[in-house]
Amino acid sequence: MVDMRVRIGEIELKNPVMPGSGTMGEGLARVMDLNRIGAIVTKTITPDKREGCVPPRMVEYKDGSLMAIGIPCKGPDHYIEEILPHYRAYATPVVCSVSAPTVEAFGQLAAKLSVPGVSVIEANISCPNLEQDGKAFGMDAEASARVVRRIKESTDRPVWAKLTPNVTDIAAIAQAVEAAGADAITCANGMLGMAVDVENFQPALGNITGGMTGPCMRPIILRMAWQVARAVKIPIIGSGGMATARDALEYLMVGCSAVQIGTINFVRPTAMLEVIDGVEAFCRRKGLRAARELTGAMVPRREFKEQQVA
Amino acid sequence: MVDMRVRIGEIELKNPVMPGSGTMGEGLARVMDLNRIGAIVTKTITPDKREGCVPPRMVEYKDGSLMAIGIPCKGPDHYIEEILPHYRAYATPVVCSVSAPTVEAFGQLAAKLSVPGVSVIEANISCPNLEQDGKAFGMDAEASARVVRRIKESTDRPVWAKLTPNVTDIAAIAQAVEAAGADAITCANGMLGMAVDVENFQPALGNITGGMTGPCMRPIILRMAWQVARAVKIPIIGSGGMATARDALEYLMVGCSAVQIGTINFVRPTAMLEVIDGVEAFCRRKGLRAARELTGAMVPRREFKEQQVA
Amino acid sequence: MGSGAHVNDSPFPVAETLCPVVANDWVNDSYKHLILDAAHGAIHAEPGQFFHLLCPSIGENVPFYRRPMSIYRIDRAQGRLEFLYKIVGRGTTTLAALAPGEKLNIFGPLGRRFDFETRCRHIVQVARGVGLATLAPVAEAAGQLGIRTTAILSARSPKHLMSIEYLRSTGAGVISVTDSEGTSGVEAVEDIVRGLIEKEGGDFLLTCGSNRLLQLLQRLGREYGIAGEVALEQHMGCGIGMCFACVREFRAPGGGITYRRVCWEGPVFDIQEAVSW
Amino acid sequence: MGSGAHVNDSPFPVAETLCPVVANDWVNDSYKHLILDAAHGAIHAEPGQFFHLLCPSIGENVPFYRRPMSIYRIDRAQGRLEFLYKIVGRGTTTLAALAPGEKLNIFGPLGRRFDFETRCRHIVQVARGVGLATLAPVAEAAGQLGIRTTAILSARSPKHLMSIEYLRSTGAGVISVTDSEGTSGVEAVEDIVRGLIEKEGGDFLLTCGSNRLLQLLQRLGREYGIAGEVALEQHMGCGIGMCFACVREFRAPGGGITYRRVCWEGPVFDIQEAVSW
Ligand SMILES: Cc1cc2nc3c(=O)[nH]c(=O)nc-3n(C[C@H](O)[C@H](O)[C@H](O)COP(=O)(O)OP(=O)(O)OC[C@H]3O[C@@H](n4cnc5c(N)ncnc54)[C@H](O)[C@@H]3O)c2cc1C
Ligand SMILES: Cc1cc2nc3c(=O)[nH]c(=O)nc-3n(C[C@H](O)[C@H](O)[C@H](O)COP(=O)(O)OP(=O)(O)OC[C@H]3O[C@@H](n4cnc5c(N)ncnc54)[C@H](O)[C@@H]3O)c2cc1C
Ligand SMILES: Cc1cc2nc3c(=O)[nH]c(=O)nc-3n(C[C@H](O)[C@H](O)[C@H](O)COP(=O)(O)O)c2cc1C
Ligand SMILES: Cc1cc2nc3c(=O)[nH]c(=O)nc-3n(C[C@H](O)[C@H](O)[C@H](O)COP(=O)(O)O)c2cc1C
Ligand code: FES
Ligand code: FES
Repeated sequence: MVDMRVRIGEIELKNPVMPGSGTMGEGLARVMDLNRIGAIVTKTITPDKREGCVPPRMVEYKDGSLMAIGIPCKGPDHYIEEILPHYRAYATPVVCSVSAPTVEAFGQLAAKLSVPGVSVIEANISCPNLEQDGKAFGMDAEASARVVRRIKESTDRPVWAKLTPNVTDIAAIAQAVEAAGADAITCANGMLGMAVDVENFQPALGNITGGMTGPCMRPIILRMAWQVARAVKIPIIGSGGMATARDALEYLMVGCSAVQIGTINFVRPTAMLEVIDGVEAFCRRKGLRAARELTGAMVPRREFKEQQVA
Repeated sequence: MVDMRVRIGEIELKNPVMPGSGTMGEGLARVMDLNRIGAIVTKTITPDKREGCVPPRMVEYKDGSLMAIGIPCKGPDHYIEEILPHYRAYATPVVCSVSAPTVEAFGQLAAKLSVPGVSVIEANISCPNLEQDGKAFGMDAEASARVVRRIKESTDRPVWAKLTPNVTDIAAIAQAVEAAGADAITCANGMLGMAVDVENFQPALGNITGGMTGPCMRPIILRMAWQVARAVKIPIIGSGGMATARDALEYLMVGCSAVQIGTINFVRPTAMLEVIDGVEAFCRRKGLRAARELTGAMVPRREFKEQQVA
Repeated sequence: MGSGAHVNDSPFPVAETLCPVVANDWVNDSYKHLILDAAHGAIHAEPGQFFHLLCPSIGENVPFYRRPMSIYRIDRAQGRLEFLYKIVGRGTTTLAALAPGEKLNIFGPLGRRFDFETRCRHIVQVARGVGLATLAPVAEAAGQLGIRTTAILSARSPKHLMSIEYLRSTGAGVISVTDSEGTSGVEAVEDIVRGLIEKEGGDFLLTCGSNRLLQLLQRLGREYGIAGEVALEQHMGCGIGMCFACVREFRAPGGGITYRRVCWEGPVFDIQEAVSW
Repeated sequence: MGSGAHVNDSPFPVAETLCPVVANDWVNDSYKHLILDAAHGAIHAEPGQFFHLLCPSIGENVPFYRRPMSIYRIDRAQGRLEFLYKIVGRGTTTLAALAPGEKLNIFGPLGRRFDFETRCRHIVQVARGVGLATLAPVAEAAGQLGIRTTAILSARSPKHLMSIEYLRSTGAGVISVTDSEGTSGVEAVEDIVRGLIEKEGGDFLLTCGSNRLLQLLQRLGREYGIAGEVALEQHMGCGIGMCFACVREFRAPGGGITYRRVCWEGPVFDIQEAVSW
């Protein structure tokens, strides 16, 4: 038996696998048992109601996609009354992702959403579509820290800061949110991209730019998770391009304590279960007693010696 | 007849298609006629001799790859004596890519390499492998500007600044190098990534991190080229993830004057010829008389109305 | 957040199923008819719902997401699901390459079904192109309930007409109109629909696949005060309401415009709420 | 920057060619023998060179780069190129799925050929596993020049031995050693090679595919003062010297270690310069 539990600050998850915000929904409960995953992460909530980006909202590539969804949201009251109840049937902790246009609004929203049934507040300081040209709080260490500090003041829930990858030095942002009191770091959101509909000489997305996610982004975000892991002491939740257990193992080995599975849920709706089972099987095969032993298990390259008969 | 010529500052290219530095070599002359491409861009030269990164040097993905080559280099004398002569047989201008550890060394190297047969100096301020943790000149606007200013002092050749994509605000870096006198901007180099050999709990690359390139990176770098195009007046040469003429058209339409084809040369060695022919055919089909009309031809989305019979 | 996805006894009404291909034959030069063996699941589908198909990767055609396809026919007796699809791009190209015996990963059933059973006595459906695949199963279901169906099929030319026999076998009346014969203009179709409403008791309008036909039926529906539904398409990511990629504009109940997810609130919508495109 | 790639009269000695598959049959449980029709190009290849194969994408197996494969046999009379390959991963898996009549995009010929013609009278080659595919054409070419070849083939068990008949048909002597029979140990092979050098005039050593065999032959080569070559493998990007992905360590002429590109300065290298791994 492999002990699959992991601890993210003060909360314990039954296993290290959860969805990325905005990549699961109530629909998933029709496909699988939400008690099996480590946490339920809900789509980002904003203080105001929004319809989201003008369609078209997606461009597909061979190994990932560009989505410009924006954050369609019916506001915090609707979340508390209509969305949270869907997850009350499960023992799985709910991570509530929040975003707001000002530091103050972040604080008020987090306070409002610290209701029974919400175990963690994840601060989405990284959504690339809401701010002009993709600029976001998460692009600036000081602004990121201020958001985290304000949320910490307004809630007793653990606060995870979800970083944007669209930065020069993600380790510096990570250190800033750690100093501001973040309980964990989610690394990272989608990367800002764009596409052109060349036939019509126009942007392919209604919003012009969108978030690039999916397996092809894994090498980039994995590198960032590794950089963050070397820079901070708080737990890290990797998020970017995982499709299989093997991919999740990469994130755990560079120093993550848990992982968020995103885009691949859209293609293989039970991908999270495959990742959980695969990580457990890997531990068994390698003789590890607990999944948490994987965190940071990467070691420098050994001189490789092939075993061969003459 | 489509006029395929494009002008990059003071030099004119017979068409807008050239290789990315480090993605062509003398070997390509055994496969195709180098007179057909817009320019020959040679692999980055450093002042000193270097062997490059410890193998393994590559990890392959479905739609791109992670390479940690470093800059194996036999120094500027070897370049002048052994490499340049290979290209003397062609009428195609040679763009000489340079990199150095200090601003001063950049200047001296550019001076040394401003020999007959070199038409342009491309300053590779972006190579992610040489500096610790991927930090490079190109991550800082002021450092980037200083490199360009120093090279401009030391050569009468046009200077192209090749940016790194590993930054928060590529437009700011672009403005800095424009102000410093760059004649054009190449946007951009590979993005820093990494991979783990999970079976062996070790980094998959000898160098741990490498440059992620190939088609899957196109949406990200294309977005950056668009941001740069809106920020500067000097010509932009797009570089990132192009495999087909359609892909090159995306870069031209967001505002690039020319394009560099990189990784795909390794898979389809005559890819550049297909891009040239494809761009020409597109112009013909759309009734454009000159390829340069494509530059910045993207317009806001039109309200889309389907033409349908009942 | 209504969902019409059929709920059965199993705890998970929506599932991935690996279905052997029974047949995958050409219907004309651009459409194929796919028959899957779904005896062990996925058969609890209803007209208007769709499945999200994991089209294989072959050569340059590497479809990342699944592809939505309406159920063309549900053959519960034989445990078969049928699809009628047009080859248009990457995914449908590799779908077309499937040979009998190979397996296809399908996810579903998904989306909201047509809701006509208790609402009408004579369905008038007008379909063009792929729309036909979506509307066809309504005729069969209606027939079993003793509800009359008249299907007006619109196509480029007579050889592009499909499923006339199948529709007739369900008891539906079939009227075909084509561009090449000059019978498919909006005015001509309008005359036919008015006739069916005024003289044949047509009291429910269904359409799919053509913007002009949607506009026509919206106008006639308002004029005669009869209800109807439309099945819409949009590019999809997840197919199950999670990604919000598949939204289209709708008239909000309180006025103004709102976005709804085709995969979750649809693909079947009230005909008057749909905004024509 | 030497290149042994064969230069012919065409302006472009290296090319992409679409070759119809003539046969692609199993040789044993993990190797296949691929025969391509290359009558209209790509036939100017020499032993030791390789082609870079664009393996198709099928399902989850989407190989991005080409895959290097040594020429196993060049049949100029019939205009055919043959490869012998082991199925190990993504690319070789989809290669194995190719059926006769399908076409394969190959790029080459690439790399430096074996250079033995004027240097020896009796080649002793020791191959293990895939190495065999690389060394086999030397026997045929040597035979035509009247140079004697003795091939020592090492494998896990007798049923893993391949190409014995083909090698014999070229006039080569064949000695097989296997793990299961306990005859493949380094000491046993050493005895055989010493015998061939001391008693049979063996004066050129070739190897491919095994580190221990390389070390053995380096030692014997130094001891007896006889030359030799080794064909090496490394993961490749371009295959034509541009990307520097395929480097391995070598003893630099002036001492110390240097990296050389297997695709460009190799894959055939002087046996003493190679650093065993
Ligand atoms: C609910 C629903 C039911 C459908 N039922 C049928 C049917 O029964 N028969 C049929 O032939 N077609 C049907 N379609 C359309 C079908 O999904 C598309 O033709 C198909 O996805 C095209 O995929 P492709 O890879 O071949 O085309 P590509 O153009 O290569 O696809 C690129 C992307 O665009 C999407 N796309 C392209 N056209 C459409 C479209 N019309 N609708 C939605 N997404 C599209 C693809 O899914 C993919 O994400 C239906 C669509 C929806 C939304
Ligand atoms: C010059 C040369 C000649 C070769 N000749 C033969 C031959 O005649 N017969 C034969 O069976 N094999 C030969 N090989 C090895 C063959 O190239 C690999 O087995 C093959 O590339 C594996 O591809 P894959 O996608 O099936 O494996 P995967 O493991 O899925 O490949 C992943 C990556 O690793 C590379 N790779 C894996 N193993 C090797 C290897 N041993 N050498 C080089 N790259 C590798 C692949 O090319 C790919 O880039 C040769 C290699 C070289 C360099
Ligand atoms: C359609 C879509 C919607 C998303 N919405 C949100 C969101 O609302 N809030 C958020 O923090 N991240 C959002 N994300 C980012 C994901 O949670 C995840 O961090 C990202 O997709 C990277 O992981 P992946 O490559 O596995 O998808 C969204 C991603 C996608 C694809
Ligand atoms: C193997 C390899 C080596 C490269 N070497 C250099 C280099 O020496 N100097 C440089 O400026 N860019 C170098 N690049 C970056 C390319 O020139 C190009 O900017 C990048 O690969 C993005 O384009 P692509 O996606 O088309 O490959 C290299 C890229 C690759 C893949
Ligand atoms: S396709 Fe994801 S919400 Fe509809
Ligand atoms: S494979 Fe590119 S240099 Fe050898």
